[in-house]
Amino acid sequence: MDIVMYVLLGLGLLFFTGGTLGLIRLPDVYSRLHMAGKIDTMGSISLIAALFLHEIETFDMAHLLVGLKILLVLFFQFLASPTACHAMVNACLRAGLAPWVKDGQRSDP
Amino acid sequence: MTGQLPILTIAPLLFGAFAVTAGRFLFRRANYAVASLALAASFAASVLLAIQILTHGPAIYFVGGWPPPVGISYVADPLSALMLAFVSGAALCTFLASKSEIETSYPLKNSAFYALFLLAVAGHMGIVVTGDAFNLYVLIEVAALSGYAILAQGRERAMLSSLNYLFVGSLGASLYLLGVGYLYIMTGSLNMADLSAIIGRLTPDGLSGSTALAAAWGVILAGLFVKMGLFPFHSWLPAAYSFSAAPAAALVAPLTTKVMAYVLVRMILSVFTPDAAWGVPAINTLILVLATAAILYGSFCALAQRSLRKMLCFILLSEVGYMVGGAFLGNRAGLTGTIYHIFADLLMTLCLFLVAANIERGTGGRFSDMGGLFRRMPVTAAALVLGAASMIGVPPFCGFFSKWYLLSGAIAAESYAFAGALVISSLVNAVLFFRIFEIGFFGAPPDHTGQADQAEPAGESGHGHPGPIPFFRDEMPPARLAPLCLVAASLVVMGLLTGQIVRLVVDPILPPGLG
Amino acid sequence: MDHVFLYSAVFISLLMLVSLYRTAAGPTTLDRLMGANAMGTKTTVLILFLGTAFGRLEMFVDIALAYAMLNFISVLAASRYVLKRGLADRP
Amino acid sequence: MHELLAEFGNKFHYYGYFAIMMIGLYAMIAKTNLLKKCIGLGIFQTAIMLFYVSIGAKEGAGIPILDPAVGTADPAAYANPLPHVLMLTAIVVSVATLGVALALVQNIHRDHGTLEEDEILQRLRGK
Amino acid sequence: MDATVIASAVATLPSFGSVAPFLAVMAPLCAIPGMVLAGAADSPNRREAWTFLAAVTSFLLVVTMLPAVLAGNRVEYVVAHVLPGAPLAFAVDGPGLLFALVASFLWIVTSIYSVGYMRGLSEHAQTRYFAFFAVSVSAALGVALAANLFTLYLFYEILSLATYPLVTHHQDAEGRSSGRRYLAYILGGSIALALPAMIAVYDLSGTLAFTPGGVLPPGLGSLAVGCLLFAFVFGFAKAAVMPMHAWLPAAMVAPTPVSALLHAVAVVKVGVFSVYRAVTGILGTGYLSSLNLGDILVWVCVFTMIAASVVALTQDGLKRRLAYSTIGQLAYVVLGVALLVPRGDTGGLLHIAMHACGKITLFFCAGAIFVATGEKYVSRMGGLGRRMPFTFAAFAVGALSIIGVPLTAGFVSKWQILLAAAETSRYGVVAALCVSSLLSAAYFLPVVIRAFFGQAPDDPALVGHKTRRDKKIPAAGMREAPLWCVVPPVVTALLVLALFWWPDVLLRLAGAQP
Amino acid sequence: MKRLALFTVILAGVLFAATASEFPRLGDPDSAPSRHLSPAYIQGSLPQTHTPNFVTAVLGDYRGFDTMFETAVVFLAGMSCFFILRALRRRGLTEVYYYRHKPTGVVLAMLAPRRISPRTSCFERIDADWTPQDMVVETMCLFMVPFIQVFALYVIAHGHYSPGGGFQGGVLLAASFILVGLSRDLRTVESLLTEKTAILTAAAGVCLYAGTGLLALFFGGNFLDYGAYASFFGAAVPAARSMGILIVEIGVALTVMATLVTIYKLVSSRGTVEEGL
Amino acid sequence: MILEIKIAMLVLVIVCAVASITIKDLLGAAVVFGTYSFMMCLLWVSMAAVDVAFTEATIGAGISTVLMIAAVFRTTRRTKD
Repeated sequence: MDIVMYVLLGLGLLFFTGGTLGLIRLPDVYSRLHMAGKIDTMGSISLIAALFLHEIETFDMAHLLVGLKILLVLFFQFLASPTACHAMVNACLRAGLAPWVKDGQRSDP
Repeated sequence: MTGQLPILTIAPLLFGAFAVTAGRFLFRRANYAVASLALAASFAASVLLAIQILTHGPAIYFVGGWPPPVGISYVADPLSALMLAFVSGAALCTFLASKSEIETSYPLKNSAFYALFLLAVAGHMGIVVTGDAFNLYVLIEVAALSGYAILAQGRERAMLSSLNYLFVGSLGASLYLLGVGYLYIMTGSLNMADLSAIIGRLTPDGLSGSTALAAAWGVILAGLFVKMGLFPFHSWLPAAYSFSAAPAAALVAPLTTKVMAYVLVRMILSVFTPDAAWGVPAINTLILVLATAAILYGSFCALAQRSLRKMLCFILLSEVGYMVGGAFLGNRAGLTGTIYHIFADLLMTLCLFLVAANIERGTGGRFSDMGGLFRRMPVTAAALVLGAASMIGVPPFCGFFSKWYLLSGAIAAESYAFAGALVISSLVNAVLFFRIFEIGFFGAPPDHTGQADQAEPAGESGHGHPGPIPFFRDEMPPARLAPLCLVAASLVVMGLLTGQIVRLVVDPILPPGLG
Repeated sequence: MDHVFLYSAVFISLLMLVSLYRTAAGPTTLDRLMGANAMGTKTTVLILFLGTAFGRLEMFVDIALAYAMLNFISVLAASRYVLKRGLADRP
Repeated sequence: MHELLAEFGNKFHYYGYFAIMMIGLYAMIAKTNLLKKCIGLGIFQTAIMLFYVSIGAKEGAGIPILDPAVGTADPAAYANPLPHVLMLTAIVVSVATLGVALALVQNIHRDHGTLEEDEILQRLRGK
Repeated sequence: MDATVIASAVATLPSFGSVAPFLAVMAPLCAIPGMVLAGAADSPNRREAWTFLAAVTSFLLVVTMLPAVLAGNRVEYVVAHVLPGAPLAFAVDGPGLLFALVASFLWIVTSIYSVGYMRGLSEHAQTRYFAFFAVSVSAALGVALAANLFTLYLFYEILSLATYPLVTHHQDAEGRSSGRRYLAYILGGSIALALPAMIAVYDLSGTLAFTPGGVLPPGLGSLAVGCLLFAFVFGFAKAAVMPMHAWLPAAMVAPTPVSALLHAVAVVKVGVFSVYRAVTGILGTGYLSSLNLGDILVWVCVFTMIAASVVALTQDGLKRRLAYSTIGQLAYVVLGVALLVPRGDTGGLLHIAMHACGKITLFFCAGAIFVATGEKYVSRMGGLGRRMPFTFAAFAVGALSIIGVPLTAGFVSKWQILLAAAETSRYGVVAALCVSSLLSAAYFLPVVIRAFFGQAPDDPALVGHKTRRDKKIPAAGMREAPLWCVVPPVVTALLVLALFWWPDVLLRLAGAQP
Repeated sequence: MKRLALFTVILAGVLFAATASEFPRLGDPDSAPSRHLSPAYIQGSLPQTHTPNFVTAVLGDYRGFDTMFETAVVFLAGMSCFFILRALRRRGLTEVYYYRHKPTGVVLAMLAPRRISPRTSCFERIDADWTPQDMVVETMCLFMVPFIQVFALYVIAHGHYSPGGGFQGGVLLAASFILVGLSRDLRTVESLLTEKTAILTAAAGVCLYAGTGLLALFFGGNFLDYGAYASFFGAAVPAARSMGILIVEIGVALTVMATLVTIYKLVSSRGTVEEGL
Repeated sequence: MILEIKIAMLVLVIVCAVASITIKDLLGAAVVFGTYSFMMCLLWVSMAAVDVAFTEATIGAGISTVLMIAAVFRTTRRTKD
């Protein structure tokens, strides 16, 4: 159990780091959104899952309830974060932001 | 039920406000009646409370049944009881006097205005009577927030002025909050009486012993000065009060600065003791300089104005200087003068702002429109004369006595600059008002030419007087004049009752050893 | 055990500092929005982790839950803005 | 020097709050855009709230909710709840103020077509 | 309020006798609603009935206090305890009663005259005129009967404000500028000088009650007391001591009864009376003489006296000439007070009464002339005396009194002042008084002489001169003003003569040693 | 100007910083605030009010008066926004309403007085700057709304035992409505919570609070003294206080929800409550 | 350990504050102001003020930012400073 938790924790932190780096380094909105939307969501979900595992280690009613709530957090995070990303991409596209293309070439859509 | 009077002064206003709000959808026609009923009930309770306090001594009301340091308390001493009566009375008068004005100024939004008005009054009354430093902040915000809203309707610039007022007012309130935070961090208490005791223990020999407490005092002062518009922080005041619609200005202008000055006095008396509050000579001197500057600045700016309400706003600035300066003269007479002036100035500004509202309605607020005022609106003009005489400081009007105490305090404190500023401001007030009287007495109304031919033959007198404008031509209906006359008469009554007020109200709350 | 979460929390807050760069400097509004969203996501996690540090996780879960539910409202609002008004500075 | 550093370490948060407060104040004084002023006001108020809440902090104390596991209420074990209450109120007040300010800002924009204070004043003077 | 307080309050309730001063002051005020209502109902007779009623009541109330005061008592009444040590209170002593008698009696006469004058000229806003006239008289009575400086100041200020609509009665440009000057001097002086001085006194001594010998604590420097003296003398600008005199000629634009009231009864006398009260009751003669402050004041007065008389010589307008004469004569009163001896006080106070009777006669005459002929200038009054013999006879009596010729009342008071000056060995002052009398003879007698013995101006342009009333000066025959305008000056002229023979009561009131 | 402002601000900052020297360090357990008043609250909360959450106890009971005025401030803000912003009269502009024919997607523009009945099913009213709602976003948001509301109710009711209470619950409720507004349009919100209902609810919320306080007078207590209700509830005084706190929290929640929704509606539509963000 | 988080948060808060008043785009400023309130919430959590943090979380995330954006939507996002 602990090992799973540590793995999840490490994975989450890794995802977060990657997401943040991607957020900083990637060249345009779409690619950054890619990182922020997917990797960050993944990272947070892993971390919350790790916390869930930690919480239900001592298995009783109270902790189970809290664990349930943590799962709810995870669930809503899982719903909300991609939705937000989707909304952003949608807005971007409709606003007419052209995707970045290497070397400045523009491929016709 | 008499034990519950302190809360009954405010409860009608709260419930009235909610009832009026709901009444927008349920009983629209009765709304005005409901609102005035609430104000009247509150006024009645305040008067009863004042009588009770003056006969039986101060009372402390535990809100929620919790004793003071733990819970919030209401302190009804002679000063706050009388102030309550004044505030609610002033609000009632304004409200009764400006019924038609409200209905035309805020079409379709009457009930919202009533609700805001009632809550503003409730806020001001709460400020007066509360005994808890933080509760005071909340009430300041209640009072101010409704003020921002009702001052926003008016001429083109009203919105911007009101927004500026909002910024400055929130800044002032936040500074006050910060000062209370300083006090809290040093003492751990929020109740005023408790604070006073702890501060006395922490710094037995004056505030200069503790940087943090002195800073607390400084920050609270800064916040209050911003809220009341003392000289360097004044820029919001004339704009906010002169562009708004008349009823809002008539409510907010007399109350806010006075209530803030009251808070200042309260702070000096009940939170810091006078000895401690005056214990930092540098602060005293600085504030006296500011007050003097405020008086002079307000007076001379008022000279430059061309409309009545704007002029009154600048006079208000100099009156703020009176009150602040008097509180920091560091002697009994000065503080007495400040306290008395709070009451007197409340009545005077109320009277004059009501007059201004009437004149704006009847002839137009600019000086050039006021020709023949004494014939066109004799009652209003008479009230103007009374208010002006009081502002100038003619006995037996109440303005004279506050000036008396302030001057004697200034002379006793050997603060001759302040005394000089007081005298100069009186003279400037005389000039200001007699300028209006001259226009009203000698000038012809702008539309006089149309009236000339149908008037009685002018040859009767042969002198150059402006000719026969019909008496009462532009006078307001009696419903608007009655409260005004009441207020104007109260200027004299209060002047004659000065001895009683000082003996029954001011003396008991000043510490006995105060020199 | 709890220390692990605390160290992770510190690490995450450092990451937030980094992603603040995108929020503060991002060339377009959407970049800022993205940064804000990323920080909001991390905030949810941080609240939970801090809860473990206080040893009263059950009290912090509610906050995190509220956060998870509401975090995207502002993103949604801003993207609605962009949808209706476009990215450029068009009145 | 060391003492100074220690002093700074003990009080760093106060300096931080004052810095935030001054940032807000600067925005309120120097910015001409009305919405920026609103933001500045919000920042200013938040700094004061931070100041208050930090008063309530207590080393080794938990959140101000009674732990049923402990049962008895030991004042040293819980943070001071009073500043939290006060700041709850203050937050509400600041939101209320923000709402009113935004309403005013909108009306000003409707009347004048701009949010820059200096431009509005210029327009008003021009009339 | 516990029972004992109420009981003691009941015990100290004033008897009627002591309420009299309060009632005397209130009587004119009480009549105002009646006047206004009658005026609104367009019934001038009823309005003037109210005026007479108030005047007579007021006078009778003042007279009722006479026996008590002559017996050496003070009639006291406290209206309100406004300030500690300075209640709103009345206390009647000899000088106060003297002034009150003069004011209330002359109000009756002036009322009669006003009716004639205002109706004769069909002035506008007569209701306003009578109402403010009543307020002014009430205020003057208040000043006379005040028990302390605060009460005095109160009525002084009320008087300042109440006379403004009277001065500017015509509501024209001239009135506007005169009113402005009037208020600037009077209000400015009282607020900027008298009020601070009063507060300083209050601060020093804790009381403002008029006390023989003054209330100031001992040990003040001459600079401090000098400043106070200066502030009072110039602050009470109604006393018109130069250089605070300029309002007086300006205020001549008012209708003549107002000028009469202003110059003879209420305003200027209130000024000098206030100075008297301040010097004797507040600062204290002993204090002043020990610091030699009287001298300065004496010389200021002497200068005012001479200078005003000289200026009066150059004035052609009759009312303006009278105004400068007033300035000079007021200086007599202040001079008498400034001599700082009891006889000086007596002389000064007597001069208030005597000059009032004389000067009011002169003003009544000036008004009568104006009503009858529309003439205002001395140079065009030649021969008028033959057409208006009663008027000019009265004028002559008044003029003689002002000059101080024996057999007229003015002599009595001037004599006292002269004696006082001689008593204090100020022979320069004696000489100045004589010079001043000569000067007043020089500016008054030509008027009388020209009126009786001069030729009517034969310049056709002058004869046909169109006055503002569009009346031509009638060529010949006796054309007096209406009876209402002629009786009052004759009455006051007779009074002037009578007071020479029977000045006892006034002398006693003014504190003369028998 | 900016230089001056910067200078002033820095000066003020330095002055403020100089005043911090006497303050206790962060988290000092011996500081005055920690010793003076807070023990009373911490120790008294459970026995006196049956509320483990000290903050709720202080907020609802010990300093309930503050909270009442805080609620009043919220209400006031709503009324102020209404008063300032609400456009009750058409300002002479010809208003155009757009209707979309659902089956074909054709958009009709109609001048103000004329309108298509909202009951017609094949037309829907759309905003002037209409952009079709994104299906994903709309579905997800509407899916979350009931959860948020249930959670909000939980927060209100559970405020005695965990963080939360009327204010937070009210805000959550308001946020759920705003979410509806963002994912659909403002008219949907208006139909769910009309202006009239909102204002009445806000007033009712504060009335509930203040009325609870005032009613205590008739039970012989002071204003806001819920202990006076002990006989009414048939419970001990602390339990009555706990009940009282719950009641006022509900009042707060009602007011906050209604007011914030109103403000949002007004601000996002510039007072017309027709077309929002 | 929490101290470090506090310091980090304080720095974040200050940076956010500076950013939100310097960004020359009101929409961006509103968004950054929202971030500011997230950070504030964290700071409060780290100071054990859970109720305040809860309020700030709901207000900052749910209401005030949306209100700000709505206001910008109804006015303009252009600004000179």
